[in-house]
Parts: sequence; C-alpha cells; structure tokens
Amino acid sequence: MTVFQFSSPAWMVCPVILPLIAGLLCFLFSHRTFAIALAAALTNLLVVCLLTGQLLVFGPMRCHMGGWQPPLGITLRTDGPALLMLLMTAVTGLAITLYARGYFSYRISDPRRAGRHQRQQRYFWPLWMLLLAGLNGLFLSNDVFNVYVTLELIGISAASLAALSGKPASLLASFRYLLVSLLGSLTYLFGIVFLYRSNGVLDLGLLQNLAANGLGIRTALVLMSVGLLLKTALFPLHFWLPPAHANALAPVSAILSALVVKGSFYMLFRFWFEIFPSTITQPTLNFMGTLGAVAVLWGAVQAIRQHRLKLMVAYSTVSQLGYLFIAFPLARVDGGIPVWSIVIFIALAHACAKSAMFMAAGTVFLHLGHDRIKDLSGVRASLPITVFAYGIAGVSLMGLPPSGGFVGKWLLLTASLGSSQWWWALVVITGSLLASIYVFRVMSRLFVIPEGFSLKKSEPHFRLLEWPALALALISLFLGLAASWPLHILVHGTTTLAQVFVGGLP
Amino acid sequence: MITTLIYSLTGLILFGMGFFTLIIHSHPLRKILAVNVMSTGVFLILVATAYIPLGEGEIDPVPHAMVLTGIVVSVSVTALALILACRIQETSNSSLPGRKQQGEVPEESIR
Amino acid sequence: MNWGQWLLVSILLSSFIPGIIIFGLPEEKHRLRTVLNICGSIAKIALVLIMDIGVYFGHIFEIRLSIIPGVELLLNGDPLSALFATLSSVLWLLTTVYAVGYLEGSPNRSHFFGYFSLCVTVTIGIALAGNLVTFLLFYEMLTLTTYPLVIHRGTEKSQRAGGNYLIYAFSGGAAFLFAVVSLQTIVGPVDFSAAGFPSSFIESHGAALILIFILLIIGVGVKAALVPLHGWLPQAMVAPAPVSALLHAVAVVKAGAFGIIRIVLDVYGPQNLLLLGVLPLLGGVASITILYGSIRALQQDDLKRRLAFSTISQVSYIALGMSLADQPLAVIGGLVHLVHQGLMKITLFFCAGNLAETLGIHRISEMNGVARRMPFTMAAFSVGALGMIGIPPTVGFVSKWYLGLGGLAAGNWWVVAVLAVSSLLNACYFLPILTRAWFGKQQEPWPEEQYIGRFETRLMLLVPPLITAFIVIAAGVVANAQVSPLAWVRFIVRGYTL
Amino acid sequence: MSRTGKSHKRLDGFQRLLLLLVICMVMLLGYIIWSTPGSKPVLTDAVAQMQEYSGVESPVTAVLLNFRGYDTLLEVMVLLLAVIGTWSLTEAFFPVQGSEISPVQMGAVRLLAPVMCLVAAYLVWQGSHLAGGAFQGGAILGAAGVLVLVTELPGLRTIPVLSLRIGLVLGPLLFTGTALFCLFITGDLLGYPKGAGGWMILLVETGCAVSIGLTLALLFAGGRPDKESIWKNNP
Repeated sequence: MTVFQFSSPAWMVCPVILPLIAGLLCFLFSHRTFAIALAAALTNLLVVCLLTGQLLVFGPMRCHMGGWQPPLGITLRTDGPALLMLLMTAVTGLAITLYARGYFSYRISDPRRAGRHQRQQRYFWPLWMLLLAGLNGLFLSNDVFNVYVTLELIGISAASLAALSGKPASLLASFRYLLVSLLGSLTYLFGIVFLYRSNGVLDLGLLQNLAANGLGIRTALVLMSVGLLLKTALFPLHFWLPPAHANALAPVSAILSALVVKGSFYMLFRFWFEIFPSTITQPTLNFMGTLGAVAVLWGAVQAIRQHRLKLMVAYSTVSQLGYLFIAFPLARVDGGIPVWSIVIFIALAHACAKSAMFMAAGTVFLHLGHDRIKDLSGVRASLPITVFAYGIAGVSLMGLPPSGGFVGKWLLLTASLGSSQWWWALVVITGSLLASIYVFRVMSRLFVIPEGFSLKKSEPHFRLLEWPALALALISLFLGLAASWPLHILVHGTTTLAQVFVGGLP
Repeated sequence: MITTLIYSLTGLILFGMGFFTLIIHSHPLRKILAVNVMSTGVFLILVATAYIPLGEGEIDPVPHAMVLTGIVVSVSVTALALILACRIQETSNSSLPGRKQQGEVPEESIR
Repeated sequence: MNWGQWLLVSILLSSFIPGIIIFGLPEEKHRLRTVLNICGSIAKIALVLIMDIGVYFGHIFEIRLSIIPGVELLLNGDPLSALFATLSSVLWLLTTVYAVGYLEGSPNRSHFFGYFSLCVTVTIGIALAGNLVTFLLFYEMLTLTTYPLVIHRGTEKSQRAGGNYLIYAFSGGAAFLFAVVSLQTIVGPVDFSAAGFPSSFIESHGAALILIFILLIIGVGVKAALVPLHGWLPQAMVAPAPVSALLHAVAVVKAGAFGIIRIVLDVYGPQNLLLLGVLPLLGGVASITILYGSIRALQQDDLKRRLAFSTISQVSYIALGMSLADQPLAVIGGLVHLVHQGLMKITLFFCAGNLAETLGIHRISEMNGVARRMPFTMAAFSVGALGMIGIPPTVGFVSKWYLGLGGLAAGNWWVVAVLAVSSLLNACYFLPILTRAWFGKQQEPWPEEQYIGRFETRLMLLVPPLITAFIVIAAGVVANAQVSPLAWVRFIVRGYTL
Repeated sequence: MSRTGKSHKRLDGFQRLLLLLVICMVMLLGYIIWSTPGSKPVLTDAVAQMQEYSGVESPVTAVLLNFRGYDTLLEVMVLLLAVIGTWSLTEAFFPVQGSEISPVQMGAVRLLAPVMCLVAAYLVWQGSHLAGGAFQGGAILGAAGVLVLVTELPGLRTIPVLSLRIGLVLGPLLFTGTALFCLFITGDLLGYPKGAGGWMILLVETGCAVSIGLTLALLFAGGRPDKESIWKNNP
C-alpha cells in the first residue's frame, strides 16, 4: 500500500493518532496501561525518526487531511523546526513515560496510600497520552483554527494533570492554570476571528503568502500573541506557572515545564517570524526582548529565594523562558545568527535539562518525603545517579560548555554582540551567573554527606526513577557537542520565509 | 451589514464585561461564569462574521463549525473548572459536609 | 584519524576512563581503585612523553570538531601545551600516590578519586586546548570538577569556602565568555598561534580590544588569584592536602596562569599588546599581587594559609614574565616558573599535609623541633622553601634569574626591585619556619600523633615529597642540560618571534 | 445572599482603572470591527464547490465532518478529556435526595426521556442535509441523561462502569477507526472513499452522539463512578 511507503506523507498523522488511540485505550482498560503508553511513546519516537529521515531526503512535506487542499481542508506539514520540536517531545516523552512508571510503582508500593496512588496512575496515562497527541498535533499543524483545538487539548489535559496530586495547593494552582489557559485560548480565538474577517482563510501557508499588513491582521496578531504569551508565561503573565508546576506530581511537572510551555511559544514564534514577519516592527521585538530580559533576571532571583526545591526549579523555568524572548530583538541582525537556531537550541536544551531536573527533584522528594532545600544533605549517598543527573542538568541550565544550553547562549551572545546590542549579552551572562547560584545552592546540599550519616540502601524501584533523568541530562549535555546535527535538520527543511532567517548557515 | 455590526459589538461588550469580572472577582464561580460570558461574546462575533458579505441568504459554514467547536471546548472546560472548584472547597474546608453549598467557596481561596 | 589524533584522545581518556569506572566502583574496592589510578597516570605520562618527542621533532598534533559555525573544538599539541601537559601528568602521578596514602581509611573515596581523575583530565584538556572556545570549555569544567573536591570534607566551613570558590570562578568564567564572544565578533575565530591576530584590527577596534584583554585577564586572573581576585584561594585550604596540592600546583592556579600565557603569547601576540600598550597594566597587577601575597603570608600562623598566600605571590611571577612579553628572557623566566613553582609548591603542600596527617600540626607555632621527629619531610620542605626564596642551585633561582635579566633588558628597573623585595619577604616568612623546625625545641606533645611505625610516616606520604624535592634541586642543577624544563622553555620561545 | 452585597460596593482605584482600560479596549476593538469590513470569505465558494463530493448536503456538517473533520476528531477528544479530568478529581455525587423527587417530576421524566432520545436520533439523522448533527443530538441525549439522573429512575445508574467507559470511548474510537480506515483505503486520513462519505459520516455521527450525550450526563454527575456502577452508595 502506498501509505506505508517511506515517501508517503501520511506518516505525519501517526504522531497524533497513535497517542490518541493509546489514550483511549488507556482510559478503557484498567490493566496494562503502562504497556500501552510505552508502546505509543516508542512508536512515536520511531515515527518521528522516520519523519526526520523523510525530511532529510525529500525536504518539507505536507499532508492534506481528508485529501482536501487548503483553503478548504486542514494541512499538516513537517519542516525543520517542527521536526526538532517533535523529536524533543518524543525523546523527553519517552523518558517521562518510563520515569512515571517508576514514580507510580514506587508510590503504590507504599501500602498506606496505595489506593490513591493507583488511582492517580490510572488517570495519568490517558491524560498524558492525549496531551502528547495534542502537542504533536500542535507542532505539525498548519492551520490557525486547528492550532486552537490542539491548544485546548493541551490546556485541558495539562490542567487535569496538574490537579492529579489532589492536594489543596495543587488544586488551586490547577484551577488558576485552567482559567488562564482558557483565557489564553479565548483571546487566541478572538484573534482568529479578526484573521478570518480580513482574509477568509485559515491555512498558515496561505496566510503567509498574503502580503497583508492591514489593521485587521495587526489586531489579530496582537490578540493571538497575547493569548499565546499568557500560555507561555512570559514575565508579567507568568504568575500562574510556579505554583502549577511545583505542586504537581513529579512526572507532571516535568511534562509541564519541559513541553507544554514550549507548545504555545512555538506557535507564537511561527506567527511572528514565519507567517507575518513583515507585520512585526523592531520596537515590538525590542519590547519582547525587554520582557524576556526581565523574566530572566526576576525568575532567577525568585528561584534563589525559594526554600523548596520544586518551586525553585519552577521559577527557573520562568527565568529560562526569558532567554527564548531575548532572541526576538536579535532576529533581524543582518547576516547574523539565524534566529531559528538560537530559539530551537535553547528550547531543546531547556526541555531536556528541565525535565531531568524535575525528575531528579521528584526522586529526591520521594526519597526524603520533603523537598526543603536546607534539609537535603546526604542525598548523594543514597541517590548518586539522581544527584549526578541534577548536576548535569544544572550545567546545561547555567549554560556552561559543552551543554546545549551553552550553545544556545553562545548563539545569543554572538548575535547580540555582533549587532552591538551588548546589553542583551549582559543580561544573558548575569542570568547564567544567577542560575549558577540557584543550581549550586541545592547542589552543595546534595553533595555533602554529613558526618555520622548512615547510608540508606536505595530501593530497587529507584532504578526506573534514576536512569531516565540521567539519560535526559546527558542528552542535554551532549546536545552541545552534537549541535551541528539539529542545525542540519533545521536548514534542510524550513519553509521559504523561514529560510530567510536560517540563511547564512553552511 | 448593520445587523452584523450590532451582533459583533454586542459580542465585544460581552467579552469586555466578562474580562472585567474575571479580573476583579475572586470567587471561583464568578470567574467561571465570567469566562463563559467572554466566550459567548467571542462566539457571537464569530457567528456574525459568517454573515457578512453575501447577503443572498447564503452563509459561510466555516465559522459555524468553528463556533460549534468552541462551544464544545467551552462546555468541557466549564465542567472541569466547576468540579475543580468544588474539590478546592472540599479540601480547603473539610468540615463542610458534602457538596450541598456549592456557592460557599471561601473567597480568599482564589486570587 | 591518524596516530597523532589518537594520541591526543587517549591522553585525555587515560584519566577520564579510570575516573568514570571509579565512580561506579563500590566503596570497598580499594585495591582495584588504586591500581586503576596508578595505571592511568603512568599511561598518561607515557603518552604525554610520546607527544613531547613528537612535538620536539615537529609533528603536528591536531583534532578539530566543529560544533556550530564559529565554535570549534580544537585540541592541539604544541610545545607550550606539551610543557603544561607534562607537568600536570607527572605531578598527577605523585599526587595520586600521595592521596592514596593520605585518604587511607576515610569515607567517600570513590567519589574523591573519581573527581580527582576528571580534574586531571580537564587540566590536560586546558593544556591541549588549541583555541579560546576549547580553553573556555575546559576552564569551566575545571571549576565543576574541583568544586566537589573542595567541599569534600562536607563541613559547614568547607561548604562556605566552596560557595565562595564557585562565585569567584563563575564570575571569572562569565567575564571570560563575554570577552571570548566579543573577540570573535571582532577578529573572527582565533586559534592559538604564535602571531596572534592581524594587527590591522588594532586601528579599527583599539578600545574594544583593550577592554576585551582586560576582561580576558580578569577571567583567567580569578583562577590565577591575581589581587584583587584572590579571595577564594586561602579559604579553599579547608580541602584535604592532596586537593590543596592539586589546586595550587597543578590544576586551578596553574590553569589561570597558563591562560594568561596563552592570551598574551598566542591570542593577542606580544606585538599587538605592545601596540595596545596594556602590558604595563598586567605588570603592575602582577607586581602588586607578588608583594601583597608575600606580606599577607607573613601574617599567617596557619601553615596552609601561609602557603596559600605564598602561592598567590609566586604565581604572579608568571604574569610578571608575561608582562614583559617582548623580552625573550623574561618570557623564559615566566614560562619556566610555571614548572618550577609547581614543583616547589607541591613539595611544600605534601609536607604540610604530612605534618597535619601524622602529627596533627596545622600551625607554625606548633612546629618547634618537628624536624627531629620527621627529618625527611622537613628536609623536603626546606628544599621547597629555599627554592621559593630563590637560593641556588634550586629551580627558584633559575626563574628569578631569567625574570630579572628580562627586566634589565627591558630597562625596567622596578622588575628587579619587585623581585628583590619579594625574595626578601619570601625569606622572611619561610626562614622562621625552618629555624623553628630544625633548631627549635619541642615544648609540648604533638597535637595529634597518629602514626607510629618504621618510617616517620606512611611510605606513600613520604615518597612523593622526596621525589619532588629531588627534582627541585636536580632541575636547577641541570638547568642548562639538553633535557630540562629550561631547555624545553627555550625550545618554546624559539617558536615565537619576539 | 450575603455575598451579592459585595458587588454593590464602590469600585476601588485599581478596579476603576481596569474598567477604564476595558472600556478603551472594547471601543478600540469596536472601531476596528467597524472600520474593517470583512472580506468575502474564500472558503464559502470552496465549500460550495466541493459540497457534492462531501457526501452530505448540509454545508456545516460537510465542514465539520469532512473538510475539517480532523478538527472535530480532536474536539471529540477534548470532550472525553473533560470526563477523564473530572474522573481523576473526585467521585460522583448524586445531587438530589431520593425523597425530594416529586411524582410529577418522575412522571414527566418517564415521558420525556424516550421522546428526547427520539428527537436526538432525528437530529443526528437530519444532520446530513439540515442543521443538526452529532453535537446537537448529543446535547439532547445529554439532557435526557441529566433528567434521568436527577430522578430515581434506574436508567443510567445501573450501568456497569466498564460499559460506561465503552460508551464514552465509543464515539472517539469509531471516529479514529474510520479515519484510519479511510487512510488505508484512500491514502488520506478521513478521506472518505467515493460514495461512502454519506453513511460513514452518519456512522461516526451516531457513535459520537451517544458518546457526547453520555459525556454530558456524566459531567453533570460530577466525578468518577463508584467501583461497580455510578452512585450506588450515596448519602
């Protein structure tokens, strides 16, 4: 059948449909849900690898849903940035799936609350699978309204996941998260209204070709951007993020911090730099950069001030998201760094490092029963791998070589100094220094083995908790050495306008 | 044309009212209702756009489909948010029996 | 890959792989761990010697790995890197032997030796780095790998010291990163080469290049403990003695000094620096550091702290030599002091560790008559101390001699003055220790006498300082021979057109 | 009641500022809407042209289930997601005590429920050529479900949980299954084979209507069912 040929664009639907089916099955059956989810995550990774191969051989591809060409139908398409995001999701997702298994089975082994934890696990898998489907759908989508639907899919499943722990704090945080996410997507939908009024099409490819600069388009862009920024938690709109991320179960925190915020950011970025690059003015970009800079510094300072490990990691997410926006004002540097590569790099490195860090924090929490930073001494003795993973992830967050975070920061620095906008470079450097403070504030506790400390033998369950975190941390580390790889994919497959920004690479 | 405009402006005002309420009120139920009013406003404008330039009784089906989708999403989120609000009330004030007094969520609980 | 590239990789791996294996070893496997360590370090010395011979006969060792455009990892074996690599690998072997003896019976040894090996890997990486990006990579990694060693004891005090160390080191790293990126945007990717970058840039970007030079020096100056960036070093004395030896003689401080050498000779090039007119600045900072370190050392009663301030002072001789970069003799003096200071300082730290470990002596005031109890240790200590003062025929004399000649050749009388004053100060803070130890009378029992056996202390603690002390004298005596640090440094300097 | 008193309080400074901002925003957007006349949607013509190939006569249904069927597929998942989310949060709670139900209510529900089911079925069926379809039908079904729930009628409550789950998943699974089936037949996800569009859409709509109705009713129930079935051991 032609569908199964290597060159068939129909492979593109798999990253959406497979997790979708897995989610349904996980909901339907109460046994073997992990097996289903694992199978879906593995197949997803395989298919994404296949899509990457496709991209390298054939270039960007499109798949028309139902065979209907735009403007009538919905189109999925793969290009460099989309595929990198898909790869990021697939790899991180697989690790998180394994980690979640370890996490839940460890908690269920505690007889006191086994029922509750069993229930959490029961609903975690379908929610997570549907979230995965939503994320993949978002990255692949080439239709404004379809993006809205996937955003909703992501938003609702993410909020439900955040509420899963059932503790009052997490319920409150998740309620706020749900409202914010709904508000964000409503604003986005409002933007679609203006877009549709002005142009009458929903397909991104068609919108891109319209040289539209009218009032309607601008309003649409403003509204959609505000909606997406709310979901991305850029500085003044970040208030919902730390409690939601910090109070969730550890695998959920990893998912939220590593993947979910990236989804809306990715769309924002697409709109600004691929679909409507001519509508955006440099002052706007500078404004976004300023917000990003404030986010970097403010988030880091807040992270330093936290007393709980998970809250600290959550604030670090606020800070790290700021770097993504500092890339904005640097996008138009003549002959400079391709902005796609900067952003993609920071996003990839952050996804791996942050999920590893949240996993490590979760393991520490499970081990000690709390995550107060001042009482973390001696963890290294019983959880050496976790502490190691935490350290490596921290290296990437600090942007030390040779991690992926370093390459991202290097690109940022080169772009800002190359265009004589040295103040961005100062912010980046200061942010890294602050990051080193909050990372090492915890690290120094974890590392120290106080005198008279008796070694607790770690339980066998910890294996599934420790190794996925380490694997992700190592990936984030070696991402820096293998940096030419993602760039290769990026250059190979970007749609025409994006190529303007990627131009200049070999 | 003027009909469309009236619908659109009404939708806009609903959106604004909802937004204002959403920000100033701390009560979860009010927040949920506010968001619902906002989404109604957006849907109204969206439906109104379906009607714009044709005038021959022909309508654009795409906004209809979008509104339908939007409504479904809104229903789902509202349901989830309501139940979440109930859970918050239950856990934050476990002395209250059951869920009879659905409106009685402590005000300071959400801000 | 040709054999030269394999050689470079295996030089790094010879300590990296043992390090990784040691991390995985259970705590109880002492013997296996020791065997791994020793084998690794012997293999490394052998490999580095092969490289030295290759470098001497003009073979080019080079590996490039392009990460992104403008960022390239480059490992490069040139005479200068061969010098530092040889020094590090030889001293690593001795320190490893010493550390095995020193830490016998203490907990968390897998952890310690794992990071110990990584630390040396990174130091060799610094030696072999062929451009600024690679240097930066290993330079930052050095901070990360030494941090666990500094806080190894796990006490509140060591944590504070570790935190301070990190703040200094990361701030320096940040300045360095900023400077490297700025430099690259101006002159493009720079490999370390004898010429430096084209001098045409000086006209167009003079002020920026001066600023970048200052930032670069701040970046490496933090590790080289130039005043006022030295604050972390005395505090880091809370670490175990082998770590202090490593920090002061082999890895951290030397990495900073080596960075200064690289920046002056290979990144900017002496000619460019003369045009920019920033060398006197470096010379001034170096002189202040030399005098300040010596004066502070005078005030210390704690033996290790005195040695620490002495390090601050002595390492700046290297910077002083570099500040006269247009004078071959001064450059020779500075470069050779890289080796000589390492040998002398490691001897002193080994001995201080022996005193602390065997008798519990930490303060100079407790050292009365200790030479009668531990004659060999104190003999080694004396050799090191005399070397520091610069008494012939030790190696210290050789470096100071060349530095002074360079200063005279440049017509800078103050260089000689600085050298003279600092030698005087060196004598002031070392000679009292020696007199106390040799001629003082023991008044009270040793604070904590732990080892009583056939020798004055454990053999593994005794042999390394004796060897280094021997080298300190031998390398001074045969300085003019065919094979000596000085000869190699001359070989290096021949490669530059000064 | 006491709570409503709060809204009569005078607005404080922040709130006034906000009000002003909101009014400005509304006026600005109103001006934009007023000043930018909508362009003629490109899509209307496209839909009209392709209508005959879609297999249904109603343009809205054609857009929903054929041209933009992928959106609808995801949207059905959103509904299911709401159920999963609520089930993960809490247990179902039966809102009305048995004793409070009046006989009139009982009788009315007994009469209404079957009629509503009938209407729902009709709505689904007529969706192919008029206004109507799975969502409308599902909404009526859901309303019927709610009515049954608030009385003591056995209806929904005796259904075992597994069947409930199957009912909930039925629509989405049928939809996905159809989409994949089409993928294998025609090479396009949701690309209905020629001539088969009509009945396939009807099949999907029926399944979805059932699931949507069940979903709405269960959302009303407000949580996951008990071990064996819903609401067995309520206070």
